[in-house]
Amino acid sequence: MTGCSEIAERLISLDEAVEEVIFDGCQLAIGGFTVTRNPMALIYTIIRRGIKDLHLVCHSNGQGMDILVGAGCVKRLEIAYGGNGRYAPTCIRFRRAVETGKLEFEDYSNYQMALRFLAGSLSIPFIPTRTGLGSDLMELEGFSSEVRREEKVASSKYARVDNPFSAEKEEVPLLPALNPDVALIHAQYVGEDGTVRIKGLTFADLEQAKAADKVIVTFEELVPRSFIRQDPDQNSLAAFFVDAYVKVPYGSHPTACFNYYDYDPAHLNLYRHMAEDDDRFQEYLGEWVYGVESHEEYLRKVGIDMLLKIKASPGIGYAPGLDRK
Amino acid sequence: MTGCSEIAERLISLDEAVEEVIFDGCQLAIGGFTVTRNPMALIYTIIRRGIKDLHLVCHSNGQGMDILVGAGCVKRLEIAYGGNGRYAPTCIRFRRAVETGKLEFEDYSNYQMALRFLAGSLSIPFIPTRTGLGSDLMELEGFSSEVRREEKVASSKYARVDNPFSAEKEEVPLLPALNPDVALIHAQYVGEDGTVRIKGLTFADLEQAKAADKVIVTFEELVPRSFIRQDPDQNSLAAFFVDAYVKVPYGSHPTACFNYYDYDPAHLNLYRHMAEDDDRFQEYLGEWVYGVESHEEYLRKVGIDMLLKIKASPGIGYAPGLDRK
Amino acid sequence: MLKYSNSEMMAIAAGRLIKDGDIVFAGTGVSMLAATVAKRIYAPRAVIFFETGGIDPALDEIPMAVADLRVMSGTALNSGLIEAFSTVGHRKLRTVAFLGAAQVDQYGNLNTTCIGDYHRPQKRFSGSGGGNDVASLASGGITFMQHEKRRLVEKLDYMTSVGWYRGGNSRQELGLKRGGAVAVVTNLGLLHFHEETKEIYLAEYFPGVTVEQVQENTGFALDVTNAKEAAPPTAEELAILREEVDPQGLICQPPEQ
Amino acid sequence: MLKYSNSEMMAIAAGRLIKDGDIVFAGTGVSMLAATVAKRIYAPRAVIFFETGGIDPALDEIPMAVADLRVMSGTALNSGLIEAFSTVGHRKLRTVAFLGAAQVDQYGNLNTTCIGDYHRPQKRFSGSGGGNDVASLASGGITFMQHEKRRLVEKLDYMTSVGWYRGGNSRQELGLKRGGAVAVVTNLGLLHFHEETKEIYLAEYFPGVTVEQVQENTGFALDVTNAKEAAPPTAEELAILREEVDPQGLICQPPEQ
Repeated sequence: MTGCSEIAERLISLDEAVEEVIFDGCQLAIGGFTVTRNPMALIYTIIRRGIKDLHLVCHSNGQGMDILVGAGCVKRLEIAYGGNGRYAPTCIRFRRAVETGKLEFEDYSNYQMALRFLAGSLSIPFIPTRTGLGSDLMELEGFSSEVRREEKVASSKYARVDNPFSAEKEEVPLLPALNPDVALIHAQYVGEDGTVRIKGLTFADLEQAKAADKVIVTFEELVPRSFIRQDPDQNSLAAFFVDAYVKVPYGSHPTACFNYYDYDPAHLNLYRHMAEDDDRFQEYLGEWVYGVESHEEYLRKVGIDMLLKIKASPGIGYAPGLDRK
Repeated sequence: MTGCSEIAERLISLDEAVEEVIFDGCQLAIGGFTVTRNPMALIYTIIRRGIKDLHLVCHSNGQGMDILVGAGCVKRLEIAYGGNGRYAPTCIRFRRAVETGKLEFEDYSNYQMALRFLAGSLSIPFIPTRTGLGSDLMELEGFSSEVRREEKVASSKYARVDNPFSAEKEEVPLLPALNPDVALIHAQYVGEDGTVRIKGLTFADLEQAKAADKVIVTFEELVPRSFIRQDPDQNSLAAFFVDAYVKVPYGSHPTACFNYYDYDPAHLNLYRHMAEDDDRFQEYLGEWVYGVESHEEYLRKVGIDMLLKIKASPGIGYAPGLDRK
Repeated sequence: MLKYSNSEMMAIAAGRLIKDGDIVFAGTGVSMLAATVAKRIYAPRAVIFFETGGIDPALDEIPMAVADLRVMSGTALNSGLIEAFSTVGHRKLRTVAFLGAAQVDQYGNLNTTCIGDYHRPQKRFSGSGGGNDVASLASGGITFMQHEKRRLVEKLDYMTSVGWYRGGNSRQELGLKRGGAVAVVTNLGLLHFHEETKEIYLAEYFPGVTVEQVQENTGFALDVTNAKEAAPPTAEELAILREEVDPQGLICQPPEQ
Repeated sequence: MLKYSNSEMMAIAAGRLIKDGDIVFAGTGVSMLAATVAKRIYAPRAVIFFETGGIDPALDEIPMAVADLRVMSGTALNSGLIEAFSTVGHRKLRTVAFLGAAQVDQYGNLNTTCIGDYHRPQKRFSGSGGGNDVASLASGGITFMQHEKRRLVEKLDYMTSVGWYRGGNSRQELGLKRGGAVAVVTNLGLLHFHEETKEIYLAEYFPGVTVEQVQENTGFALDVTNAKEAAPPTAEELAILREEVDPQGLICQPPEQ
């Protein structure tokens, strides 16, 4: 209104955002999908600040989920897919944590997790599904009955109800809604009025944000009101859903951000190599998370050469010809 | 691919589209909302071709619903709101038909009808709601038990189920999904590849289209592949959901189409005046529907003066300063 | 003394009920004016939005319907009905809904469906639209209507939208977790609801209106014990309403000179 | 004779199964190549899309994950997960899903979750992802895997995604209204399912592979009575695969000279 940002008081730092919004034991949803638009800068801050006992609720989360699990921040995990595509068909620290019994975990499918966030965003307690029938997703529960009694954990993995609108008997599975304490989203644009615009695929980010009690949005660029309001059909999330904003260029590195930068293949390969061994993984955390004081220092470590290599080409949205082996 | 439209064989005329897709007694959903983006050209064609016994499923439909009801094409109606805003707080032919017992009708709320289309689009048989509780929407059924046994009519208006995920007893209303035989949508843009782009508010159009067995899309402008694919985040509906396309500039007159034209206040006022009397209404139909051989002839009757008056201003999307009394 | 019309008084009286930061779910007509006046005077951080999905439109011109192109122009965001209604019910937002009605009862329940038998009514209205939804889901509802005996009634012909249901805790017991009727704004005054019983009472009568006049035009015995005269519109309120909010005079005609 | 690698043969054998107009739900790796080869040779009107919501991307470069920016570039439409999965299950569309798996059984059911006990597995994999969903909802599923005794097994350690369940009509009886396993493409050949019993059988073995070799590498008795040798890749197929689909050789390395 005055030329200043209308969201000045909600525009805070990474540390402030984590301090104010995230707490030990909270249920957390993170946006993005495998190697794209993970809110990495926030995730590094969570690790650095020693947040623990997180209850992570994911559909297909890769890099962000894996490093949180590896750093020991996660007690409980609901997930459909833990992988980084060709860079780690199964996320390595996630695999290790499950195999060594260090994690309470529950498996759903991707659509089911997305529907659970949708139900949460609509403030309805459950939603029917047509998937899962006959599979071990519906036969086996990962959580114990003790865990099932805890706050924010659904009382059962699924329920079944007879379709009351069908003449023949037809059993329909129901999924419990998810309403996380916090959702973390990384976006390309935030307007001075607080409106959020995500470009490219949105995955389940919008459902996660609307399902959550609190939302932190990190973003690449703060844009004028005139820019964000020129075509409001493109906008993703109204300002009243967002509790804290943090400007973090390259905030999802080493994962990708459409129109801004590609994933960093060298870093994803480095991560896989380091994650394969417990000691090496601690080294990785020491070097890239604990040993780094700010996001700016992190970017200096990544280096301008790599940032130029992964720079997205306008009109294409990714970095063509990037060496991705 | 060759420069020609990839959807050439699905690009047909209004008459062909109605002939091929719509049948007597079919369940029909129409896009738009009150005075905006009603698929009027298709609706006039339906009336002209004498389609009857329609089962219309609407959320808040105004002009398109009212003229279909007035012309006697509708046997059965499920609806949340029958009005044209300030131009007819209650749609007049709709009111008359209900008051004289000429219509089988059932009332829902707007959100409920939108959720029913959403459930249909997700191929789930029902969806919970948090609205309607305690009201006569849930106490009174408009449809008789005979109607309830007919095809495409839900076996009951609502159902109730105990929330299986709640420790305390909590009854949750369920809404039956809608899967209309046909949905009619008017859009601003169709690409040569068949991709549909709606600008401005989309109401429940996308849910209606995805819930339906068949979809007819009328549109203002056929645009090159390069245009529609430049920013695919903005697109609304993939070509594989659409069965027939008809190019109809001003295809939603006298209702509005964002970025193209405003509603026609003079025509809406004329309609209200004519609709108030049975004989006058037949005169209106005679002059504006039956007596008109093509959409081009209809536009000539509207006249270039009015089309220029209602022309939307770029960047604003409507016609500023239009006399709307 | 300033001259003003009835509908101007109504818009301003309702506007004064909006708190800064409220998310205001507006209809068309006077309720739109109330929301816009409120945002420009008392509640600059209020966000106006419409059941059709347009959030915070520029509103350089008054919309004539909730689907008017003017509700999707200059907005922060355009979406669909599902997104709009799920926003009204979002637990983290304080949402206030403006409603119109043909009838209201002493618990703030509304009828926008019909007069007479539902199946074969004497008079049919538009139906619920989003009325039932926002009355069910919003943090509070404010209703506009003409003050007439046949409109403020003991028993509704059809209960389209639930206010305080049967009073007391009955709304919560239905499963409606929050919200309820905040006020009814008529052409004669402002009605509120008792905190415990949820029964309606006259809070303010507009300047020039008498308490007796209000009673005569109400279809049930109305508690008027705490009624006081409302403050008339200020020069600022009227200027903003006439010059900025509805310069074309589409909704409120200023009084004849 | 043309030289080609195992993964090239797999991509081409799978591509040949796609019909023109199919909506192909692709994963990454060889399945992406199969879909792209199919679209460029046999099925020009096939539409490739991804569970992440990218419809008909340009695919000038091979995506390394289903969320790779390359699946959202040059598309007809970008949406979200809900839209993508509801499309897979849409009754008016013929959708074919490509799947990967650690284990498959003789009814085409898949395991992508774990080896050993679910709660404390010897080896944990990525989990269902969208696998269970597309196996449940698509018109048909085609699975890729290495042909090994420990992978083609009598009993899955965990049934992540349902193919023909227990054979016969058992899939339909579960409430899965359409779909089922169409084929399993391995590095040794192509397996189909008997129309009535839904049991797996060897339809084609790749050139250079013997039926005995297939049997030895299968963890259950395999019906090979109708097996015949597959047609090797043509020069056109190989050229398109190598020059247009994966010119960087990210997925298929051509055979060493």
